[in-house]
Amino acid sequence: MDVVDARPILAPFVSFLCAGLVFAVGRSIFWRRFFTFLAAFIKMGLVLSMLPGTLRGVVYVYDFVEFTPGIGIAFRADAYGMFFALVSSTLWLFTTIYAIGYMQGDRDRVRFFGFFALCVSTTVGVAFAENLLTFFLFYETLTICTYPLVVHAETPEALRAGRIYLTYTLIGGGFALVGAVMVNAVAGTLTLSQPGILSGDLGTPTLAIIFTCLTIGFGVKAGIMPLHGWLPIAMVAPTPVSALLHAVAVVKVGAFGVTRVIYNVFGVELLGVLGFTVPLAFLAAFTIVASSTIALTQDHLKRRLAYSTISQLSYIVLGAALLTPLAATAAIIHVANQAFAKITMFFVVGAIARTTGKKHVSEIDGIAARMPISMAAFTIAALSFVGVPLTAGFITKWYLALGALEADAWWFVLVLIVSALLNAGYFFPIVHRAYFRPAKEPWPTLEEGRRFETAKTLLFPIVICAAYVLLLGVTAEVPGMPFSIAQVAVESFFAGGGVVP
Amino acid sequence: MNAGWAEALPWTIVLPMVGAVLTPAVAARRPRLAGTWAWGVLLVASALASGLVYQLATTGPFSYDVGGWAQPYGIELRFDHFSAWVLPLLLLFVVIVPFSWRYLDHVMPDERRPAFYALLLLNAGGMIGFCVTGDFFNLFVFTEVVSLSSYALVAVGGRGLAAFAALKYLFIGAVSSLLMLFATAQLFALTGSLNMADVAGRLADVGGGPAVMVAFAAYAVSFMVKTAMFPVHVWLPDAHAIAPSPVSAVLSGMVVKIGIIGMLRVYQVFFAADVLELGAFNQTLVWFGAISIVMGAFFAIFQDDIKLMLAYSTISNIGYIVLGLGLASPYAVIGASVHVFNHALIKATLFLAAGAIIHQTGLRTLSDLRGIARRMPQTSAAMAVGAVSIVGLPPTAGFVCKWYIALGAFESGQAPFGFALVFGALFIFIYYVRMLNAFYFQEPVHDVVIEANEAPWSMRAPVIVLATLCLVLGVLGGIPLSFVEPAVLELLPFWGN
Amino acid sequence: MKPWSLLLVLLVALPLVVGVVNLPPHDAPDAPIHTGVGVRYLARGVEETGNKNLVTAVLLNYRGFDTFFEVVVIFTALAAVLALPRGSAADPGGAPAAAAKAANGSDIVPVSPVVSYVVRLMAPFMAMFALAMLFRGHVTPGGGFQAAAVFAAIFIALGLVLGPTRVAELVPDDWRPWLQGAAPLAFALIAAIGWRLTGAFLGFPTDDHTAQEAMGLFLEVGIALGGGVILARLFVEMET
Amino acid sequence: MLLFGLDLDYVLVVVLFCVGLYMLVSKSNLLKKLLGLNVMETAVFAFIVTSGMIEGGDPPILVAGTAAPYASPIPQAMVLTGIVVAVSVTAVALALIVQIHAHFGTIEVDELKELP
Amino acid sequence: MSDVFDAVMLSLLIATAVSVARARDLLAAVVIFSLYSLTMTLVWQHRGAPDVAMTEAAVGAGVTTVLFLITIARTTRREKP
Repeated sequence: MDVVDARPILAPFVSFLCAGLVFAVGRSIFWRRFFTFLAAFIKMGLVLSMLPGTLRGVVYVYDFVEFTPGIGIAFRADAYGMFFALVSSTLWLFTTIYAIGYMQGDRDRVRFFGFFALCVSTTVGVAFAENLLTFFLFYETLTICTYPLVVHAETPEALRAGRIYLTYTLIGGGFALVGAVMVNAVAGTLTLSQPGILSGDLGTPTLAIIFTCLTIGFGVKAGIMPLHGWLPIAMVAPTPVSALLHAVAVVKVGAFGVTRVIYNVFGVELLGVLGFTVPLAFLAAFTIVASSTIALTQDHLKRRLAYSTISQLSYIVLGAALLTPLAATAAIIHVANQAFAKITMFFVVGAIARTTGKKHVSEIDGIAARMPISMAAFTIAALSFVGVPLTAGFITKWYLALGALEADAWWFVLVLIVSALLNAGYFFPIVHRAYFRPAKEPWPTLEEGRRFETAKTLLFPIVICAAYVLLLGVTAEVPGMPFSIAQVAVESFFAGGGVVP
Repeated sequence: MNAGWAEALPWTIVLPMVGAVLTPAVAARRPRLAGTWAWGVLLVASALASGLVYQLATTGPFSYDVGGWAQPYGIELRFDHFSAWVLPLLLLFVVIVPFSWRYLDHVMPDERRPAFYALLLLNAGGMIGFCVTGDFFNLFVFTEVVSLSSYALVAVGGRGLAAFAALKYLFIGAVSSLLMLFATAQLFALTGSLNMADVAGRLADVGGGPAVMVAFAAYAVSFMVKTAMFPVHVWLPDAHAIAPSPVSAVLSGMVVKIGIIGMLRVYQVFFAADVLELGAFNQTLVWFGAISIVMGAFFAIFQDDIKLMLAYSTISNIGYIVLGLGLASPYAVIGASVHVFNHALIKATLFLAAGAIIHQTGLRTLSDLRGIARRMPQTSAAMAVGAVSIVGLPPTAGFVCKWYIALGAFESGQAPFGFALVFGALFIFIYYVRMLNAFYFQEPVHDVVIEANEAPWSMRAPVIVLATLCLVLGVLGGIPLSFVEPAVLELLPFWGN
Repeated sequence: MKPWSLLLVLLVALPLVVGVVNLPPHDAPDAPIHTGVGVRYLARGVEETGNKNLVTAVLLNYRGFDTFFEVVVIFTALAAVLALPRGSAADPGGAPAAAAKAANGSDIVPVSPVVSYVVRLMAPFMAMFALAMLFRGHVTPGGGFQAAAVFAAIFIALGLVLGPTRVAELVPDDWRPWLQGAAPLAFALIAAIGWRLTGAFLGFPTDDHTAQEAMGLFLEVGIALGGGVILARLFVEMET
Repeated sequence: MLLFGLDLDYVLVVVLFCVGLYMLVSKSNLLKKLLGLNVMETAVFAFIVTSGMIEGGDPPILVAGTAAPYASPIPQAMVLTGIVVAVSVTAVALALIVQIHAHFGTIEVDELKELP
Repeated sequence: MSDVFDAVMLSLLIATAVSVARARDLLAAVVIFSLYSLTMTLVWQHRGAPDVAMTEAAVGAGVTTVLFLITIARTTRREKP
């Protein structure tokens, strides 16, 4: 049942305020850090305070402003929104710690941290959007706020990456706008609170146009194959940006959008009848396999991770496209699993680049001797991606396989197996080189008085995220943990029909 | 006999006029006093205007008979929801005038300031009168006041080139005013009255002959020229680019809207009389609107001079509004009418910010102004906010209207125009990305840019206020929308849906 | 003959002809013009406004608002000319152009004595005619503008003969900005008085004829003076 | 007066309007263009006053010498205002032309177009 | 009789307008234009509009022509072909 509460708008507003303060008073390093941390903790507190309610099925709603009857900006913290907000606010905390360590002595840090806070505020805004208008509003603002971060280095190729990024995302934004407006025109309402607001008798051609526009619109950011071009190029951004944005915030917003379209705009029954999701599922499967194969060939560490992100995202799209409760659970839970695992990897790659200056797979032979803890975390994350039990990745693959069988699309299970092998194909060589290859030339030894391999601020988030990967893997059935929120979300999506596990 | 604030209606028009006439007298001794005098007059006028809007909000549209003569015999001033545009118009003037105090230092010698501020006040008064009058011939007279002051304001800045651009503007503007006068005379010959409401009544029993059609066509063409729509937009880019920045902000933001408000007035009359079948005309409006969007954006991309590019983007945004009007569906017209205000606000931000940069560095082209953001952070930030909002990206004011016009397009079944609307505008963002890159992410080339310091406070404050308004209205866009809605719904039954 | 411009002219001309031809015949007594709003002006115009010349009645009383802003348009023209940068490219400061300076230093363009004598002789009679037109305006054709034009004609004629600077001295400097705005200020004043008397902006009291007469006359004088000074000033500004 | 069924006065007014428009559009000399504009303006005023005429009507001045039917006073008031507006526009245009000549040394549009 | 007067006056008007267009010398063009205004004054007078006639004569023919003459004095007198 809906409870009117200000917290869904306070969460995005907190980091918006923090961005304002950072821009205003950013010159002094202390105040900048103080405000960023304060905002991170308050946001975490707000989201966690709403968690018990969500688990009990309470939905916090807040209508902010009404343009004309039926069209306005409103916030709604339903289970799925809460799940995504929880993931992104926890990761924002860790990434801030990491960014402070990583950006030491870099230039324009005021601009960096200001826009960084803005991006997260829009991500949480997307999570809590009650209707498509608010969703689109935060979706496009995210594009604008990430542009300065992508071109942060101000080098010619950074500008080129920024331009490509904007072209892709703005054209995508255009399609999303057209789709959203058509939904508003055709369905009369924009709300995302119902398990589906479009009706079958609107005629398949219109529905087809709406579905394609929305999927292209959100698919650009979800990195579905033909639209993924910007992601590898955007890796030129500093690592904290790649970590949080291109592994968590920006791409997940796209995947979140696709799932919202499937579950809340069209609804499971209508799509089952129309069958639009079948081609989408095939496209997702193709993306998984194709991007994994490309990842094999990438020597640059961050680009390899980028292609792995593209393939992992399509897991979520595939799960949603299968239209069965189990697959839906897998899709939602994978949002968290992939986030924590991928962010650990990016942190590790960033730490390696920061301490030893090595950026390529071929250059990191025997690094485990020099940076044991980081490489251990990297291995855990790699295991999670391959889907080894006890790690988060395993749960997704397990439920995804069950979902595929439930949707009697057995060949998807084959795709999962192939992709697991491919994941192993491009992650294990890294682990192998790190541990079992002798170092080509001796690694720069620890400066005296330094007990850990890299700066504490870099190491601490790596360890925490790796722990999370394991925690998520183990605590699937424990109530109160992310998995249970996913189940509450799936209940709301499949309120109409289908069995819930 | 008139409700509370209605008494102030004629005085709101007359006040800027009398202020303008007195400016040379007041500032005879100290020319720089003219700026403060003009600002004072505009402040008082906007106070009156807010009283009028308050009256409109409480008791609905009201009218005022000048000279005490009953409705069709004297001149009637009618204040309805569309004329509520007077208040934001005056508030924009109140923000622009302080900007011009310091800006005029490099534009004209001091002794010509009183004449400049007189022209600015006359322009404001003329536009207020235009939005408020309920009499066709009075409409013509106010158009002349506005146009004549605009021709002069364009030529005030530069030397021969500005005069040539102003003269081109004058010739096309005069021809369009003549067409308006011809249409007024035609309607007078057909109905024997000049009062809009009365003409609507009498036109109904005159029936829809070719003469009525020609009268409407003459009005339509005249307003299309005034609002620089696609086929007749040639005069706008040079005129708005050469004019001093505060003048360009006034011209692009408000004077160009005269055509739109005129078209709405003419719609009201011809549809109350219900004598014309308007499907074909709406369709041409939609086509011209769409072409204006794409064409304006397309030309804007190739300009290197900031102000010339902003002038072309005005054509593109006018295309928005005309497309909205042509679609004739409730949401589209609401979006178009509110975009009249939003575009004025955004364009004022952009022109004033560009003006501040030109004032500080003397450079106008993008390639020269590389790396300006380091030295002029606040002005460049305002420029960035303006750039994002002119394309209509979400957090800003431009987005809400774009959503409504697109909604109207899809609701009235003209989907291709919805697509044209959304993607046509993205063209222009290519230029803005180039601009933002040049400002923020490239090293300065000229040393004048390297040591440029932030604009003086009297120029920076208006720019910052306008930029914050652009952002705030993106979220609180509801206020103007819900304000205009009753007027549009009252107008729409005549559009046959 | 330029084909393109001919085409454009025809494109504009044809609809106008179609529109104009379908109007009721131009001097038909039953045309809507003569049966519309005009009937009341013809029937009750004289006793309501006290003006026998109905055109002046309509101009000043019924549709006084139009004339108010028409006078403002004239002032705009003057403000425009004053605001424009003057002077040639050579001395952009707007200093009086050297060309006007005649050889003998004073700015009189050499004019034959016959012309200057005739002009100086005619000046008072022209002034007399202007005043007549002004004060008889509410009875016979004439009124503010015509008087203004004749006053301006006197200024311009004398200016040509005696040189513009000498004529400029006729209007004392610190009076000039006020005189320039005489017409709109007169209208504003009358509007205020009308508002006080009849409660309506620019309202003439229909019963009290003397007040009507006085206010009408005040407006006429305002327009004549204001218009005259503006037109003369236009001449002086364009000349230098 | 009717000529092949058309109202001659009105048609001649439109012809006058077209002569003015042609002058404005085709002539390259700015002064000639302005003269064309003035001709167009007087043409529209002619149209307004002609529409206010009445058969054998006297001027609307109710003194001894005149008798009904009277020409309608409103068009005449409109034209009076129109003439004054036309003069103001012409004055501004002439000031601009002087400015252009002072700066470019020519007032021919063809030559002005070639200048930078 | 008055119709004939009308027709003659209007055709004279059009003739003067055309000759203004064709005149090469700008001074001649302006003079013909003032003639055009004076003819227009006669037309107004005939159509029962004395007020307009006087204004046209004074303002139309008088002031406009003088302003044009001043401009010609400040610019060029010949129209280049």
